[in-house]
Amino acid sequence: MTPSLLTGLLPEIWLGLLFTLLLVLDLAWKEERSTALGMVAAAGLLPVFPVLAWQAGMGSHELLGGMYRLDLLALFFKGIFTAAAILVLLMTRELDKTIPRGHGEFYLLILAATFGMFLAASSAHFVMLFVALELISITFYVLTTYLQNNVNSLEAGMKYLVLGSLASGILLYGIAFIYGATGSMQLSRIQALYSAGAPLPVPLLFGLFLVIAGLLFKAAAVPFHFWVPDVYQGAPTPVTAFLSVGSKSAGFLVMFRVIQELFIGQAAQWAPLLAWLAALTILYGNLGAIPQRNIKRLMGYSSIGHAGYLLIGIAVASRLGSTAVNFYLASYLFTNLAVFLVIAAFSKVTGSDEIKAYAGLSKRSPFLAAAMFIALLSLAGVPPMAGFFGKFLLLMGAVSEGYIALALVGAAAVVVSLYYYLQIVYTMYADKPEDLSPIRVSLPVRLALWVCLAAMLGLGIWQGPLLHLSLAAISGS
Amino acid sequence: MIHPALFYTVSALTVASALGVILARRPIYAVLSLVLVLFGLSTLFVALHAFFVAAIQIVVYAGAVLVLFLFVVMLLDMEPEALLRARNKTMMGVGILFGLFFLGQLAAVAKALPAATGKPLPGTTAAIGKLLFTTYALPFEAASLLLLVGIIGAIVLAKKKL
Amino acid sequence: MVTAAGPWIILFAPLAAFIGIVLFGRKSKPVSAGLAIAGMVVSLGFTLTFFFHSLHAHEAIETAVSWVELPGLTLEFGLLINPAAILMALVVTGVGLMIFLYSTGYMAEDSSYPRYFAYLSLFAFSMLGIVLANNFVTLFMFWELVGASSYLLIGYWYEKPSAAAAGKKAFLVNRIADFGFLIGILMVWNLSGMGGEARTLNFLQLEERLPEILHSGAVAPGLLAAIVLLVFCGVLGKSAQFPLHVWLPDAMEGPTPVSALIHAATMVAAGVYLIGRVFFLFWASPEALAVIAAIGGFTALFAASLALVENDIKRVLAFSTLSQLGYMVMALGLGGYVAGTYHLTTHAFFKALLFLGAGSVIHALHTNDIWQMGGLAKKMPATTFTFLAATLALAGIFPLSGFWSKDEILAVAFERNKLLWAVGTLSAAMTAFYMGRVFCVAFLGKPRSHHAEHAHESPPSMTVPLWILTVPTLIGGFIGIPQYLHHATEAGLHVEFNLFVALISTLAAVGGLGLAYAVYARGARPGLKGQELLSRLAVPLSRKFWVDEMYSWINQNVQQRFADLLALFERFIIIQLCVNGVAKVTGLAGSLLRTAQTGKVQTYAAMLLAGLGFLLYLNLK
Amino acid sequence: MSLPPVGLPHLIGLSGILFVIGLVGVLTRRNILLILLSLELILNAANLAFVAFSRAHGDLSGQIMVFFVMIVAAAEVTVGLAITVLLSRLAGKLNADEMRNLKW
Amino acid sequence: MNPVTSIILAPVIGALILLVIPQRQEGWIKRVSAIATLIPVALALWMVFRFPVGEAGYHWVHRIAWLPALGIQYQVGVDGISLTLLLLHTLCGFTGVLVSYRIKERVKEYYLFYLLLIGGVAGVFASLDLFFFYLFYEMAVIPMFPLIGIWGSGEKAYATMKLTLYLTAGAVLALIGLLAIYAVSGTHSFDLIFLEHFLRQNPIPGDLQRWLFPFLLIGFGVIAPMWPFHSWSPLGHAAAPSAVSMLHAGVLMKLGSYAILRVAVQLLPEGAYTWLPWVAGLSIMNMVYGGFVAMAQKDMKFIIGYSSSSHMGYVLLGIACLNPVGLNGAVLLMFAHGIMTATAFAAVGHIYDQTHTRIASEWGGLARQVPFIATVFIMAALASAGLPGFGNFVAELLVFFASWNTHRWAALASILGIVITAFYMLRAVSTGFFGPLNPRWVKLQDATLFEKVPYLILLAALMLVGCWPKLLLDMISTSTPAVLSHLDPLKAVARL
Repeated sequence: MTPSLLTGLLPEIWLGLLFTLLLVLDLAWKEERSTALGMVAAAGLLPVFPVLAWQAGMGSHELLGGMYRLDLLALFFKGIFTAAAILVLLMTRELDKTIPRGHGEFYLLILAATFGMFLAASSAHFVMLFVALELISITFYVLTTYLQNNVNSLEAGMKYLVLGSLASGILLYGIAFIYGATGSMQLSRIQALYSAGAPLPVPLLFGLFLVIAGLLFKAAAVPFHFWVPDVYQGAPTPVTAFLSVGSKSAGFLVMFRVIQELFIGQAAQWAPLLAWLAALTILYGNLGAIPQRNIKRLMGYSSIGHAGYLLIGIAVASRLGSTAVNFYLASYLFTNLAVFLVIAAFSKVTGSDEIKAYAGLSKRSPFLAAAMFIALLSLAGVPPMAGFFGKFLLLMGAVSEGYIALALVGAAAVVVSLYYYLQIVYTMYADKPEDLSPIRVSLPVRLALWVCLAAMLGLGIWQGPLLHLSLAAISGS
Repeated sequence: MIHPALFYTVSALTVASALGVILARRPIYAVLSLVLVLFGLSTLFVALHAFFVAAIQIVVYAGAVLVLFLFVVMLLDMEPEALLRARNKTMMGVGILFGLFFLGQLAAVAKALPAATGKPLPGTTAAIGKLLFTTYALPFEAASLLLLVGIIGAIVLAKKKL
Repeated sequence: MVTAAGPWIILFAPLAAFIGIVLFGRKSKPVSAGLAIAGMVVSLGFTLTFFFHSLHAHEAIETAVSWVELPGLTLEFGLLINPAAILMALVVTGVGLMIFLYSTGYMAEDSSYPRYFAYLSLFAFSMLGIVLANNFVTLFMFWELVGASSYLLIGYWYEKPSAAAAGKKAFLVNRIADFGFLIGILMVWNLSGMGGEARTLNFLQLEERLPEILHSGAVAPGLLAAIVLLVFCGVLGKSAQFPLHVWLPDAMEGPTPVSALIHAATMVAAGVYLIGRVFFLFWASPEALAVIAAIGGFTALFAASLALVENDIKRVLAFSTLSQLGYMVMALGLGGYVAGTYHLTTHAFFKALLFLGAGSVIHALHTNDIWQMGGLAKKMPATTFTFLAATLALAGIFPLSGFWSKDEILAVAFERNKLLWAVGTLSAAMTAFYMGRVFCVAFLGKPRSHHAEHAHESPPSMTVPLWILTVPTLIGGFIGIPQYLHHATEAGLHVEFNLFVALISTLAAVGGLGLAYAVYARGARPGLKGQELLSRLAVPLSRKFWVDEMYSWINQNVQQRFADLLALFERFIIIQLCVNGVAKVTGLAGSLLRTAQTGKVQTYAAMLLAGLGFLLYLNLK
Repeated sequence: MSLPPVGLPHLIGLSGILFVIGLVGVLTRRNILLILLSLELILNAANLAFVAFSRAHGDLSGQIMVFFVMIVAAAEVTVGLAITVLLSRLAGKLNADEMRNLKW
Repeated sequence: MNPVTSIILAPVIGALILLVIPQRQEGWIKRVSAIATLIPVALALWMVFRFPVGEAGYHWVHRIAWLPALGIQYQVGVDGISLTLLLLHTLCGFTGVLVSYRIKERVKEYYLFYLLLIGGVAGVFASLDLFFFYLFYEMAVIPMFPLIGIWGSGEKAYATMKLTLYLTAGAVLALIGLLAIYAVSGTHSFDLIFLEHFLRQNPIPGDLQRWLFPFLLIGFGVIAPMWPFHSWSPLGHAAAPSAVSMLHAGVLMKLGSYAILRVAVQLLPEGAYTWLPWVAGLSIMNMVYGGFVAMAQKDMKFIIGYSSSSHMGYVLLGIACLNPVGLNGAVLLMFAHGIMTATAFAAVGHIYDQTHTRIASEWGGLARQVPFIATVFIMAALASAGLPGFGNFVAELLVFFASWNTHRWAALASILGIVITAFYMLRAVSTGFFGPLNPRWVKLQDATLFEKVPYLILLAALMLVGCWPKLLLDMISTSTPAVLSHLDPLKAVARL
């Protein structure tokens, strides 16, 4: 069926309504109850899934004069964003105490960022894209700085703001040149201009690389990654988590839209560069993570490493590679959120993010330790966890396109990453704790963790459904 | 497109003011230099038939955004920054080097730009407004949310008590 | 009874006994001894039926099952019965049975008696396997098993470090020898295929093919000699020929019946038996035979000289065994297949008798030192008499069994190589001397210790086997063993009785005994003049020519140093440098990379721009 | 005095100069507020490019983009200034290179 | 239910059941584990008895379409080679559970990881799909980390990390090789059976094979462990708890050589021709170097550990011969050595649990105090030294025969190797078990009747095979021709 404006935009409309509802409730409810708003928001996001599923049957369409695109890729990523938002909202429960004030607004901002991601997923026009990306970015600037009394949080926010705005400026400048070279900012129209194999004119290429640079910044790839460790460490844990899955996914999605969809025929002009960057990013992230002592900072470096893996999928410029990116992002979502859920639950009780504080966690909370163990293994890409299959697909894509050296770098980095992940595991399981008091985990976090665990194992063992979704998302676009 | 005399005069002024933004020791001078830049650009916009944009450049940008800057400068009572030569020379070097390189690239790019094809289409308020409320309705809505986020953010962050 | 199953029963009866003891007899002395003896009786019985059968039917009986069957390699597990095998099996089961019986008395007080009998049965099984095997691989398997069971038996009193060490030494020396043996087997295997047929290790097939292959000229004489000498390596180990003789004297740490069984009658004879078994192969390479004969002769003389000054009764016998084995090897090396095997048989009886006699003495006196004995003739008449009979047989006094077999060897030597004959005769004289010395010191004169004064004759379970073994010792020369053996192989040299040689050797024997009697007979004691003289002259003898010292030096300073060196290499080069080095470098790279993360936002911006510039430069230049 | 006619390259050149000046400002100014100002320069450089291209192509979407950029800039500045105020309140300093708790 | 799938699933299901058993119900935890590992033994034995000797190809194949889009299917089955190794694995797995009954600390987690490990390893041997092959391969590596890290001893932190990283490094390297085969063959299928047939008709170009082979060789060689990538293994053995050492040395190391055989040699025969002579050369280092290093060790587990890596050289040599005898020898040796080394580790573990030292010279005279364990250890030592009657002898003999005419020097080294083995093994026995009893250990407990069971099972298996190798050889030799059938017939002539 052909979607109307209402049915096509239904998820966004629902999100807008939810936003409004929250705004009203925040004003109506007393401060003490405002923490419940997060649960309301999480529950309110749940209906998005069936809506997305329903929309999946509609086929690909452009709405609003080519501003908005409804296709499977967009829906796939909206699913990812929704899931991420729900889990982050559940995680926020653990942080109620640390956030000094403005709980209601916190949830509002998360919803706003989600809204931005939705728009980014569906945007078919550079104007739309820019606004959506800025909506995401600016929301995250605020969220990162949310712990007003915490110098680190402020510093992180400042750095993110400065560097993020710089990247936005570069991105914007790039868009200008694409516009200048093609005379349009409509993606489908630009796509139609160049047939496969035709070389891109210099101005377009110039603009394209500036845009790529701006997007690589979001994706946290070398050499645009410098903000990542600092911001990850300084930001409130749920924000870091959302940043690592939501914002990063958005970056890759847009990169896919802009590079892959538009210029797949000219892959020879950009793919080698991305392959190099992928290798560098993988190495940088994984090597830099080795000496880290703070788990959030370590996750920052790890996140850089994963961005490198994902870049492989873009660089190989094949269906397999793109499928792999989709699969990887979906599995990475649950995996990474599981880690951050544990971090949040742990630091709520102990107040520490230092890795050595995790000593003996398996005795203090077997559940948290086990969840962390499984999640770290999944991050490292060990079967039967979901992370494994994602990496498998990426390496498969690389090898299939003849990027053997790149695949070797990726493979070597698996070993390095296993080293620092397993250091944490060893600390949790084999080291003696200083404090033996058990760690209590609140129900929402417990629930979220179970979801993540189920997803990690489920997607890792029964890869079929997600694989087909990932594949369909590529084919349908 | 534009009369050369106008263009060169305005650009010289604009570039000079832009340099003022990054060189002025006193923050207040820097802000005011930026206002000059905005005015210069607005002039060019008009010359390029982008009337609506030129208008809001003055009204919104210079009139609101930069005033905000001024408020903060006043509020925080900022001290003048150190002299140029006391600043980080490496940074300066990197910046200038990159700048020269970038401009070099840009020169090559500019040469390859397609010749102007379209006939001038005046960017009047009516024309822009019509587009904004039809084709660009969704970004427009998103922009409103963006502003809302900015407001919420500013309040949550900077206000001492909520 | 002479059926296809017969050989299997001979072989497996002791194994069944072993398994029975392990399963049911671990706690009970009578059950374990009973099972072991029953196993031997069954084997002996079946061997005897084969023996009587073979008296009128000379053809070999072969029976085999396919053990490994792969494309290109077929290995059988099979048995081959021919006169030599029957004779050897008779020795093993007959002497073995006597020793088993004797052990029930000798070991009566031992706490792990069942273990002892289990080991004995295992050993008997392995030894019979060597005797009966029809191909090299089966033989090699039992060869190794014999090594292992002797390891267990020598180290039976494992709590004594010297016993444990001796067992280990025996096994290891044999292992070194087997290194060559195994290579030899592999080369034989290749050799067998040179005629174009599928390769085989079966003795009969080899014997059949060898002439053809040699005739075709495909095999260089040097290669053949190498093959033979490699196979002979195995003999060097098992039969303790120089330079691998070192394990045998130490092996005396085991219980005395074990020494009798392993180090007199059976295991050490296995090497000689092996040469006989594949004599067709050895016979084909005269060059190799010459080397073998020389080694045998040298060992005979060398070991005899060591025995001259030894004071431990068992060690004297051990050196004597070495010397006699050297004799046999020399005989075979000279081509005297019958002579060598003949001596092997008679020696088995009288040397076992000597060991058991010595055991009887040790059992009574709890010492091995002959200078702690003396005057036992009156107190232990049965032991004395049987020991004397065996001594005389060993010395080669007419008409005891040793005379005939030794004489045959010397006759062969006389015919083939006068130098070796002289060596043989000299060692015969020395043999007579040291045996005379032992007998005189231990049994004659007055008791020289408290224990010797109160010694009693051993129980019948020990003396009866002595008496039984005396019989073949006395009459072994008249029962037609050489004639019987002629049926076994065509190869080899046949010589007639040579009166001159017999006279000379008898003179040597009598002379040796007489000298010994003259020096030691009357109340001999350690401080005696002759003894003193001899040992002072013979420091090298008492140190056994430092061969042991040399080996242990090599073991400690070459082998172990090399191992330590490699261990250091492993630790520092492989692990520290290569493995940990990679890890260190990786970690270091990480630490270096993180320094880019200065914390200054503008540095970040600058690097971001530098990266962007590089990116643009690469793509737009 | 006859100047060559002003075309697209000139405008792009001006925009590029402004862009670069903005970048240098971001790198060299120490005060966060002034860094934000430099960022505004960058955005304006882009705006000029958009308008120039819009004119060249005879297409209004470039001008609409400028409109949205202004909104974005406004929001960004709001948040940026809030952070600046917060920093001066909490840390008492506004120099970007002095804030380096988070490093390595 | 397909027996092969059941072998893989039984331990995994056992692990799931363990999840719901409370930690304090140790009895039930152990019982469930024992049953979950006993079922595979029974199934493996059943298949061994029912194995259609002489019928080449895979049997009891179980196939489920998994990801058809990528050419991935769940496909398991056995041939003579893999069934032999499955039997080995199930035996070691079951006896390992029994040996682990002494574990006191965190019993539930221990058995959980242990069962997962068992399931993973079984999966590798049974997989007939390259994807699942790799999946199980890595799954088998990871449980080792906590098993050694938590329940291990000595330098466990270093050992477990080194082991995991090393094996993973090998695995990912091999993965790239596997993916390359997938890509290069053009079949877009991971189906091993299909690939075998397809590549027999349409071999990958020789140059490409020579490029790809090292990936698989080194990748799998790390776990084999091929010199110089062996150093993880003795250390890992030493630090691991007994049952894990058993499984690790007994089974895990065989994964590497099995994979080389099954994947590398079978799919890349040209590559095998070029590279296997090098492997034969390296195997010399394994055998001789490993033996000498073992000779310099003082710690019992290190002695056995280096001995293991030394003896795996024989397996590599057997494979490098590329003839039926060598392959049979290699597979048989994998079985025999696995059982033997498991026995030895179990015995050492039994003593270590009470003495808390593994330095042989600190033991002394234990044969008096723990006669059963001593006997077991001596038997294992003799088996390792190649005593007839134990499976090792037959297998090593086959390797000698196979390599004598193909790799003469390596054959000599291998024969020298068993001499060296005898040296250090007997010395270990002498120092540890013979001589007067060290008075510190008068309270040492010998194995109880129950504790004897695993040893008896293992030794019985070892001797059965040693005395009657045809039990397994018939099965193995049914399947070896398939491995060699890819080889160029001209080159395959007379390689024996």
